[in-house]
Amino acid sequence: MRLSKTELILLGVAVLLAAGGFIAPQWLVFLLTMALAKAMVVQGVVMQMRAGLVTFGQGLFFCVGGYAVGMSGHFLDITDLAVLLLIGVGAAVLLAMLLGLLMTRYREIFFAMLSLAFSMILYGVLVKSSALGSTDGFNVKAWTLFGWTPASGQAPLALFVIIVACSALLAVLLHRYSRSSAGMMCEAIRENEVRVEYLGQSPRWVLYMNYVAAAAVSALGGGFMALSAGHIDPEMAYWITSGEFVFIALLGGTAHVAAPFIAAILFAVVRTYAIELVPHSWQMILGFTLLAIIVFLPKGLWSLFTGQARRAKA
Amino acid sequence: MNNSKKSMLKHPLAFAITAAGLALSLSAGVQAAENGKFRIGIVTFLSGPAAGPFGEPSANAAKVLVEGLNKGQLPAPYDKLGINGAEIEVVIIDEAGGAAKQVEEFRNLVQRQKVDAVVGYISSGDCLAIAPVAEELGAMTVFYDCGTSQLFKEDKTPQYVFRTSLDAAVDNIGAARYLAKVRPDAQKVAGIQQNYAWGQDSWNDFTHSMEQLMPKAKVVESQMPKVFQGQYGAEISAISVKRPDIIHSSFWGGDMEALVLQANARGLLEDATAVLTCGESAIDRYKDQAPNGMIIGGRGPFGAFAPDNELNRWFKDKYVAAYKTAPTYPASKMAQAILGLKHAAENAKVESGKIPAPLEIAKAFKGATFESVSGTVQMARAEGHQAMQGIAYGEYNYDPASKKGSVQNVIAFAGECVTPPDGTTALEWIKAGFPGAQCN
Amino acid sequence: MNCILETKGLCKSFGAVTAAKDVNVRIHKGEVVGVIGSNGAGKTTFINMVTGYLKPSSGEILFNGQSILGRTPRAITRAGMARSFQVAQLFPQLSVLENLLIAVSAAQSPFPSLLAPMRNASRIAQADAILAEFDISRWRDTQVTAVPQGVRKLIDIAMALIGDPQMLLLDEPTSGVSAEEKTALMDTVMRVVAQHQVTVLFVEHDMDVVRRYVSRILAFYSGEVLADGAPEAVLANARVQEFVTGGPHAHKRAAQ
Amino acid sequence: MMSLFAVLIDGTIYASWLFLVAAGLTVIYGVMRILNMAHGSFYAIGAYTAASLVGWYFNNGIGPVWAGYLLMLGCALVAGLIVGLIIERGLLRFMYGRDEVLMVIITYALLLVLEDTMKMIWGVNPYFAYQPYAEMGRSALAGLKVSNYDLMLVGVSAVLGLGLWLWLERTHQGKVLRAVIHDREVAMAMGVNVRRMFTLVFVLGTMLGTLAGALTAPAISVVPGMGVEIIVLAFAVVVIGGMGSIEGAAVGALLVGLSRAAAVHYAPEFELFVIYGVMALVLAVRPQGLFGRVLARKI
Repeated sequence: MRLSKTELILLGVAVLLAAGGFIAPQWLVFLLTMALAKAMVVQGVVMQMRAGLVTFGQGLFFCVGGYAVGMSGHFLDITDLAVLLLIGVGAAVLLAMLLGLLMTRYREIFFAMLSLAFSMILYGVLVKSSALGSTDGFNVKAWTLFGWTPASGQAPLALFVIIVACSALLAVLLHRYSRSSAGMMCEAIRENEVRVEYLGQSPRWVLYMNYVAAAAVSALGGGFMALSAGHIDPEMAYWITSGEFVFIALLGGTAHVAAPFIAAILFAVVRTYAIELVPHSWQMILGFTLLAIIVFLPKGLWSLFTGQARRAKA
Repeated sequence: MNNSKKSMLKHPLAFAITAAGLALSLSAGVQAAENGKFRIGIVTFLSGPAAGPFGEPSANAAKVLVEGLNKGQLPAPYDKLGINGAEIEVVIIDEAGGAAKQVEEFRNLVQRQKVDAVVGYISSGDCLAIAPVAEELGAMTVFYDCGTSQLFKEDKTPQYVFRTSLDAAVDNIGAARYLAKVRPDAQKVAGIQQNYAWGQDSWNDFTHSMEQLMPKAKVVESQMPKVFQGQYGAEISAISVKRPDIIHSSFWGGDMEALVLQANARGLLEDATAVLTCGESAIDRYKDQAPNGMIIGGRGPFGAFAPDNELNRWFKDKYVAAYKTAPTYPASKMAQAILGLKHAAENAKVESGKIPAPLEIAKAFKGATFESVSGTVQMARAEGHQAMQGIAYGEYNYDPASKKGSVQNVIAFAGECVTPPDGTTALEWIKAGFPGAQCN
Repeated sequence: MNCILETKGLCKSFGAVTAAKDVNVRIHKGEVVGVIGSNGAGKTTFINMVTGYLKPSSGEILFNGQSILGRTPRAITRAGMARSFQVAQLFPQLSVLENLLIAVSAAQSPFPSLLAPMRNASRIAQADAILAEFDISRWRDTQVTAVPQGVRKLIDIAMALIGDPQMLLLDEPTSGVSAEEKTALMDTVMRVVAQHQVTVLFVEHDMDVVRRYVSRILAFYSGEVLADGAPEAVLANARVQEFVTGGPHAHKRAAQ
Repeated sequence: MMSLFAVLIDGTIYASWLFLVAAGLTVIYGVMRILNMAHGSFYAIGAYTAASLVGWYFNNGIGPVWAGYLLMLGCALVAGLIVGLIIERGLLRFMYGRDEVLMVIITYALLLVLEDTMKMIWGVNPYFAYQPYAEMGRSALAGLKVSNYDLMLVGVSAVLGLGLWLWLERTHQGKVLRAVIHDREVAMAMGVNVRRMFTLVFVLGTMLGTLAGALTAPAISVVPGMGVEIIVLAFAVVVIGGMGSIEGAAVGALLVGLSRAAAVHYAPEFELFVIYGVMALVLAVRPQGLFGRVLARKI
């Protein structure tokens, strides 16, 4: 398989980032791990945004991924990271295949609200499940990888390297997806669904595929979140969590596969300092940031880097 | 635009990543300096519905106490400046945002802010998530409020994690014991809890305790409205039609105040006696909207139930002077956690002015007995990591002349009477009929 | 059998408004049929029904002798009947080439591939070829929002043609285009369409334009087919003159 | 029998409250196509304004009781007017014409900002202005004790709903508004000042939000975050009823209110799902909501 220049850069950055993990302070390594996990969920949001759909319920698959990982550890005694993540993704794909049948009938605000409703139903179910710790959630067991158990204190760094590798792979795949016929068809649907239909293509089928794929990607993020934070709770499915994903997606924009990663990292850095410096009004800072982006950078931070070029091209 | 002629560096992706990398390395460079001060990370709710009733009094208590400690104003045995002679510096963090975020912020506190200890956490979920991280990082951590029974069941061999607040089971065992003394004839019991772990666990502990202590009383209704719902009309009707004698609720904060107001306005609290395990936190706000005789608790000997000792008088005076209102139980609990930490650090046997290492503090904290605003605290459970204290309940009484609420008919139960022993969970202990309980 | 499209007793009403009343039409392979009628006469409704966008209240539609009633627009497109739109239906945020590439890709498979890039040499060649046919190659890399109205109409038709349909329905191909450009635009369209050997049915207001290209005219009035036949015969029809063209010389007056 | 009666009473009371909360949301969406996430914040602003002023009024015995009610309503309307004008004139009018979903996100940002602004103004301590609630006393309806204040809410809600409906359906201004709803461009071409209509409607929606907050304040303890809690609830009601429809919001509120009351009485464990369950069910059958209109795209 031949790699394009963009893909080479993505892989190169990943190698640098993973290497940087060995010299960076531990808190930064952890912050980046969490940011990358979130970025995966945001990728799911962005995939749907490219098709013109805004979901206020991507937390659903984030949560399913996380809980599948946590529950497999608890009830099935599975500790292998790869198996756990696969179970998480598999669970989300199954659910998405079912919900997708209904969801693909809806557009615009109705899609947003229905996705929110499903996410909140899962939240309600989890809150009711005292066996799963209700709102307190439960701790996720320590992971192993192909029989190897990371030494105490080394797990965060090891997980960081793994998530960087997965992110790089995901970035390459998503980059290809965004340029594939299916990916472009999503943009076409956003632009003009009737025309797509009259080209002989089924918009619902494309959206369905996209919905399921986005769910899988988001669940992967949820699984990583569970493994890195070591704890899961129903908050993952709460609509405010989903709102945050939309926030980060807008922050980065949909122009490039790297944008959600960069936006998620930036968001994590801004938020952690906002919480520390202005603990009483960090939400306000986030709000103003979001407004500023919508007003000045309607295509997200990415337009800072390419805006001029693209406009000139147009 | 001809892409192929661009050099690698001019590629927008490379440009973006370079920019992001620069920002990151800048942020990584910003680190707290080691300044010889004893740095404490305080984590409590600064936003959301828990901020008013819990977060703000807690943060205020920390400020009052730390200021007093840094000036050496506290009565003995806490008259030493700061902690072990080192000035205390506080970093306050908002607890809102869920457990995963709190784990991240906890790591930031320990690894970036280089705090010497973390005191905080109201939410049980947060405590559960933080405990293994604290153990992993070897960070001295004191939980001051969360009540989950799961904490030391999960963290089986705790080293750095301590809890100076009581297990939530204590609240409900205490409530049942109080009822058995003051309302032994009650026949019908109803409950209304917030629909989340706290409410579900509280109701479970309470009903099982009642089965043991008042076997004749039957549960006639159980309502679990959504947390922060605010409107309880339907729930109040549903409880009213069952005509209960006792209504148990573990509601807290705004929800509790709204429930009392609405239930009282509809006459429910005249026909039935309410038992509010967190009722004390609004004692200054009920005025005449709560009936006299309503049973309230303060989650331990805190707030209005705190004993009248020199330490508590000092704390109350300072708190009232600073914030024009008496400290409620969350404030007392925060003070207790910081005092426990100071006690341990100063008994860690390092020379004055030096900051002991976490392990040294932990060794001194384990099994310690220290004085607090709530009287003497024994770290007597979970192998010396969990505080054991008594609990008190009393009846609300409003004096229209002074427009002040107070508690009457206070009955205190000793720690040994309401706290499950090590090696058994609260629920097992309750179901077994409280074996080994020593009650006065 | 050279009848490609046949409708039998097609009816459609929107509440109290009747948009189609007992429409019976037979179109033969290779014909170029013009549809005329004033606004609201049911021309677009006819196209919408035939292509599956609207479901007729009653009646039957046969394409190549097979019923296509109740099929989706995409199924009908795949069966070989494509259409263009009154207002060009494009993907405005994408470039002209990308618009056509999407059409090429859609024509190739109903299941778009997930990882293989859409831009490949054969697709680009196909898109470039059709752009050249319509003589709009110079707009290839421009975003659609920056393309003039007339060119958009051509792109719209090009996208319909890419799937090699047997029949093409053009809904007012010259609407929104200035009077001077109309003839040139229609000449281009008809030239390409002829090369592709497609049966064409088009809706048009300008009688001069209609007369220039068609072999047959359908005149609609208030949901009914008023007249159907050779252009001269239909235009000479008294009822057509009264209800559609507005008198024997109306169109000439309008043109001046 | 008793509990069936109680379900009806409780359900109606809850529904009337839901309608109050949702009315402003649906009016703004109906005309402006803005699904206003900050609506909950308007509700909270109304509650805080009323609770702080009413508390001050009664605690200091400023004047007669009836004037306290007027103060409660008046201050909420003024607060709504000011906040609505600032937000519409200062921010939203620069955003018109943007994508519907982007408007949701703009109002989400607004919500974040308003939440902290409220914290700065009122702090985090609860406000407890119970006097208007307690003063009214209670009645016994067939053995069920009901707060008169709650019964009054039903009346207020009905009057408000009827008023809004009459305004939209029967007045000239209402007709103009419906023209804007139906086709913005045509309305503009007909000489309707759409901008002014937008300002009017947004301020009206804001005032409905603050009014709902003020009317709720005496029955609850006003705390930070209360606005965030009701947004999803209000959304659900509006989506069930059909977005932008007043009668839809009323029916949606009744549906949710009654099903919730029934759940509380007969199956308390399902109470948490009722709202989303009803919403998912209605949307599955009627994607546009009960009173929503489907606008087929013209091609």
